[in-house]
Amino acid sequence: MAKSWCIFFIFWPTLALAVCWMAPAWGWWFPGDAASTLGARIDDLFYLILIIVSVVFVGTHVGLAYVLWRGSSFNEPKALFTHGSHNLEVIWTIVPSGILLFIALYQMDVWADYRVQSAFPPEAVRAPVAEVTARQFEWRIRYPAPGKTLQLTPQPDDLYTVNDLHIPVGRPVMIQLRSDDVQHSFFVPMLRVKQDAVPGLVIPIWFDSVRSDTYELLCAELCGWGHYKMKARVVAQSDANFKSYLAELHREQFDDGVPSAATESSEAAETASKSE
Amino acid sequence: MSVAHPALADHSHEAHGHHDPGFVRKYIFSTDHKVIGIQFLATPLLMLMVGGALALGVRWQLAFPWQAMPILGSGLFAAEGGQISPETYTMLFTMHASVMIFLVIIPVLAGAFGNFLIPLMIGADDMAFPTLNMLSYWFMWPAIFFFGASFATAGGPNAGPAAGWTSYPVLSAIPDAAPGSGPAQTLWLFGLTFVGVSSMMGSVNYMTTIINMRAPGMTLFRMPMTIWGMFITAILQAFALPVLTAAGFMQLFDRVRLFGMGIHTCFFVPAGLIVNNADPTVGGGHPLLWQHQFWFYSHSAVSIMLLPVMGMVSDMLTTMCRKPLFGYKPMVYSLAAIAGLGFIVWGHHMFTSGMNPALGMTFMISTMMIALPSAVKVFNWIGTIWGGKVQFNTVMLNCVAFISMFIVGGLSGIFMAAVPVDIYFHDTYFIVAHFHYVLFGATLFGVFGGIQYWFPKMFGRMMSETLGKIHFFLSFAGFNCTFFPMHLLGIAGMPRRYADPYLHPYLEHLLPMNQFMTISAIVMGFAQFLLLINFFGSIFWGKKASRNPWNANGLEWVAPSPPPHGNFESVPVVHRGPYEYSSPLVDDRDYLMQTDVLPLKGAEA
Amino acid sequence: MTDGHSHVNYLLIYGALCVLTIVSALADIIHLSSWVLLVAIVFSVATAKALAVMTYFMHLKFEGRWKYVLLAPTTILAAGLPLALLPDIGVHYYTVQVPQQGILIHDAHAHSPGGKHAAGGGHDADHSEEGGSADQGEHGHAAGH
Amino acid sequence: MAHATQPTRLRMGLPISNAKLGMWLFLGTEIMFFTAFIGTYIVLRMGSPGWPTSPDVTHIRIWAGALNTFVLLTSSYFVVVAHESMHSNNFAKARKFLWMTFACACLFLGIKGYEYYGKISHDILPGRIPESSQQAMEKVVRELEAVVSARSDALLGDPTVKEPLVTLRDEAGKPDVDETRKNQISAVLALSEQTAKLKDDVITEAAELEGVEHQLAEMKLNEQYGSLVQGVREPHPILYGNLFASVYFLLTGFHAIHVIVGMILFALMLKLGNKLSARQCDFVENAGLYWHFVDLVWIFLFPLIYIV
Ligand code: HEA
Ligand code: HEA
Ligand code: CUA
Ligand SMILES: [Cu+2]
Repeated sequence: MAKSWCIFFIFWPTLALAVCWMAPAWGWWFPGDAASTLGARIDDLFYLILIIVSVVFVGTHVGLAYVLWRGSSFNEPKALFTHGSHNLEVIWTIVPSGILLFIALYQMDVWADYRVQSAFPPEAVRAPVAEVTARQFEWRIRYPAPGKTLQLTPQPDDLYTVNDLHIPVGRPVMIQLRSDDVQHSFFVPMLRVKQDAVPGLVIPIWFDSVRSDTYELLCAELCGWGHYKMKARVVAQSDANFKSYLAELHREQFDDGVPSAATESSEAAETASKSE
Repeated sequence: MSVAHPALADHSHEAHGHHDPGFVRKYIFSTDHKVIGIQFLATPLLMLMVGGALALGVRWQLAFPWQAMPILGSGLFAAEGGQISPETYTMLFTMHASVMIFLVIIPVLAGAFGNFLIPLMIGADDMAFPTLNMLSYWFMWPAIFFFGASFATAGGPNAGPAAGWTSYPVLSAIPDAAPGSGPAQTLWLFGLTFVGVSSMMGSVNYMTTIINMRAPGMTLFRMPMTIWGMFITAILQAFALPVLTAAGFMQLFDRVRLFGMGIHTCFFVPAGLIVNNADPTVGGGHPLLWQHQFWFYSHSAVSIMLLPVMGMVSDMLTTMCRKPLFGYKPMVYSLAAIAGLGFIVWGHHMFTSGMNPALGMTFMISTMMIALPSAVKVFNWIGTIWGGKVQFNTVMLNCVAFISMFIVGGLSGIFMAAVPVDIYFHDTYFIVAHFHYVLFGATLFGVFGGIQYWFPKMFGRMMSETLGKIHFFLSFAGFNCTFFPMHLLGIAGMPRRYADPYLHPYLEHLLPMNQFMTISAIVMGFAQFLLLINFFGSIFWGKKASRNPWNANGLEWVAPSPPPHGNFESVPVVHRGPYEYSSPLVDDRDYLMQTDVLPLKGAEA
Repeated sequence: MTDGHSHVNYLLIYGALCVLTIVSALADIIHLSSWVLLVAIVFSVATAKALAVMTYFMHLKFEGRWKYVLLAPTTILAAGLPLALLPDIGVHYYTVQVPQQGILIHDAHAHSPGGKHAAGGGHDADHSEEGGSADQGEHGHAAGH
Repeated sequence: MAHATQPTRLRMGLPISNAKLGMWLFLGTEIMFFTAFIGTYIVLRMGSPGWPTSPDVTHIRIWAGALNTFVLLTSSYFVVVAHESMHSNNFAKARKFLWMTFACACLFLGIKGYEYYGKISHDILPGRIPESSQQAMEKVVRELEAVVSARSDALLGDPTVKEPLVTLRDEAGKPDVDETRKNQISAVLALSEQTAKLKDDVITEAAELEGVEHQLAEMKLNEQYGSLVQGVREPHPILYGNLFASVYFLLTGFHAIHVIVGMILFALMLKLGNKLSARQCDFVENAGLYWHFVDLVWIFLFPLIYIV
């Protein structure tokens, strides 16, 4: 009976490893390869930790199974009388601390590149693409007028959309994240981007998309009953397409059928395309 | 044993004046730590059922979204035609977590085992402040009442507290923000305050007792690990909890519009928000302030939810392996280190919250470091089993499950401790997997083992091994089938707290997996009935237990089972540490109790 | 054990405490030129008073070494918690919206146009005067819709 | 009487009684409790772009704080003396000093109450302070409207009437209304008219703070309805005032609660009257420790709130 319990305890870790091994094939894994450069680095880090952790997991469980197995067939009247070993204690304090320090230091620059404002790519900082304002339960997006740069306060010629964020592909972009009501979180799984939108703060985040694609944007911080349906899309498109998208937006927004305004806006669009 | 009773009763009368306490004083408003401990055990066990039922509601929605719940649905969610509305869903997991954490795990560890074991294990006749102890139990009930009442507030079935157990403002601080942020949230905060007061009274009591009431010879480094766990937990609780209580008050004052005069504070609410089309908020507070204060307590709380079990498991393991604890002092120091580091890692819950990145870096390093003492513990447990004469009874099985599950849960913590990886994993099911592994997998299995182990001391009867093993098997298998796949869901990017993840195309294919998990959860849930049957059944029909059924060393096994009022026939004198199993100093048996005087004058059973 | 301290002159301690209180009140009344100096003075005085109360009135002077074991962790935590909150709430890493004045406050280093940054509590009374006259009309959201 | 304070020889542990140890540990938790509050104050204040500090605006009076500090220090001294008298078995003296401590606590609360009154009468209450001129003006309008509706309800004697002003106007138009009532009604009507005009100005953001102030002053002088609006407060925006008021009431309020708890402890002793005996020695000592802690908190609150 005792032996079968040992087998029981080794069965589960084995099963777990097997499931993890098969999971990517069955689709229970990342939603596609990371579509951003930072995302790729995050994934690399994940796999690195996965390896370390798997080794530890297997090691400890093999150890556990071994001592259990031995203990189950222990026939002497008395168990081993020992109060521990100083050397072992030192070893298994130092070795994990080495591993952990390695992980800790190794990841620092990914974090720094991602979050520390002074490390942001300058070209992204110079011209933030949009301001994304979260509210229950939608994402409001404000672009600067073509040819202008985004201001922290709204300008009369700003462009607005809802639940539809377009970004140029292939280069770092920065958005200003804010919230109008409660806390939300800007989460694009495919890009491995996540940042909470905190009421009262304007938080810049940067990311890029290595391919033209449409991604899902979700809310990852509980914001009320509609939290689960606060979805939007992020469209990464070529610079040209992005420009024409903005121009189109501009036309839609300012073309109220009165000729003068229309000309004005098309002029603006023209100047925008010229100033490339 | 029945012979011993009258004599002991006399003894205790001397100390407490001549009057019979009567039924109410003896069993209900009792000041006896053992009765309080048992009350503290029974209540959370029932609350486990409540919390579990709420969890099954959550699971139902995840597996069969928007489908009417069979049998129960028509009664509970009649308004929505038996289906769970999104408001209800948020309320379900909020209350699930609140009940599980505040009414199950924390009370069962400190309240039940702490109360029952501390005086027994250190050789005291009772707690330092018995009346305070009683109050600490009875302050649980207002908490239960308020948590319960928050389900039934004005606004119908949808208006339960729904800001998550973390209760982040602004959502929780502005009544307009969600249906559940109305009166229900206020009641929830009342409940939290009472839990806080209860724990605070308990922790002061435990610390005083452990410092000042130890039997002669019981030096600090002769204390069993359980006592160390309880002691350090009490310290954590005493110094971390007040911060949460304070923050809770602040949130309360932010919420209530005093006397309808619009008097309300604004600690967590910045100015100018327009929530749900109401007027812009006044204020100038900062939402992150709450998060810091909440996690300052709540991360310490994860140590509170772990350290006592770590101690208990150490004690049970040594008994079941007939071996001294491997590395007693490192075990003590690592407990202390987990607690000490536990105070300075709270920021790892806020990596993506808009915290200053430099702080994020600091918290990442301290979080990584907390794995070190955990590693020491894990390796020492394995070392303890190594070379032991292992007895595969229910207690041991639960202990091994504890170690194994703690490793899994702890290792998944390493992923999240790595800040960049947490950017992706934060608020996905990976987190849910992590904390169920540590909370249920580790803590609850430890508790199951502890119940089985100390039951004979509590009631003088043994619990059934067969039932215990079946319960263990079903719980363990069900648990892993339910929660292991959550790691994969998390990797697949499924956010937590989603009433309907399948709205998002990239998550659609996860439905079958969720259904499998739900079925496993139901199996595991119903397995808990076995625990109840075993527990309550054994009180009446269990095999009679001797004083020391496990041939263990601790002081609690010196007292009769169950111990009378006043615990010990005479003040025990301690001669050695609690882990002298298989000592070569005695030849006819493999244990050497803390009170034994060498050479033994012949074996007593 | 309680006999040891019966010859403490409590009246003297009490007198010292009163004098210290007067010192800190005076420090405020004479309008020191530097706010930092004022803070330094009043908090040194407060600490001195606290220590006096603890050592003599609360008899800590006559207690065993447990007093350090008990008080050290609380003191460290009590000092550490505000310090840890400081980088997030005391100074701002990110831009803050302050709609009262229709301004945005930039992170700790930069000043946004029109915004006024007064990290460090701003002792000068003119803040409140400013409150009386500032904000002509620019009310509500910086981020209007 | 070296009784309970002496731990039994049969125990390990510290040479102090359980009660005293427990009290010290409890004080440890209390330190953390107030740390949370005081820490909140410090960081929120540092993070705030401005903090109202001028006494004219905040109605914080340093003399009140200083006086209260003296009162608490004095009470602390009394407690020490009371405890000492308990030890030398001079229970009458102890009782006298306990009474004096209690009186000091009452005095403290009295001064505190006076301060609160000053705040409340200027409506310096969290959540009610206008933080911009616009909000201040809106608040004046709100208060005026409240006066109108309260007055008209009073005149009608029936708060359920849908449109009280219309009803009143109709009534005033009737011939058989007696003169005083007619005057009262027309006062309300005039006031409501004036209020509506002001409101128009304010919500279109055309009004200026000074203008509104001026108008309000004029309204107060108006012989028809001036008496009605005497209670309406001048528009006084306090920039970032709500957070200030929140913190102020939080800190002083929780401190006051602690004072009250301390008073209850002393009251328990005083209730014993001349039955006070050596058995209460420990209790007095612990109550004293608690009281000193309350004093300690105030020692820090005083500079934090009243000075810096
Ligand atoms: C008992 C409860 C408990 C315990 C013990 C832990 C232990 C740990 N937790 Fe967990 N945690 C929770 C309960 C717990 N946690 C809860 C409830 C939440 C979510 C709250 C919410 O949001 O609702 C959470 C969330 C949480 C987060 C936030 C995730 C997020 O929301 O984004 C993080 C991030 O760092 C984290 C990390 C860790 C780490 C590093 C440990 C470490 O202490 C683990 C250490 C243990 C080991 C590592 C295993 C044993 C060691 C070895 C075998 C040695 C060798 C190992 C190596 C060399 C790697 N936890
Ligand atoms: C100790 C803590 C603890 C425990 C034991 C559990 C136990 C369980 N939890 Fe827990 N859970 C949390 C703490 C805990 N949880 C926390 C802190 C959260 C985060 C909440 C938040 O986001 O705010 C959470 C969130 C959470 C979620 C995520 C919800 C979401 O984010 O959308 C899910 C989903 O599957 C879940 C499931 C379960 C299940 C199936 C169990 C099972 O193990 C329960 C098994 C037990 C039983 C089922 C009891 C037995 C009952 C009966 C036998 C009665 C049967 C009665 C009927 C069927 C009517 N939990
Ligand atoms: Cu927005 Cu969740
Ligand atoms: Cu944590």
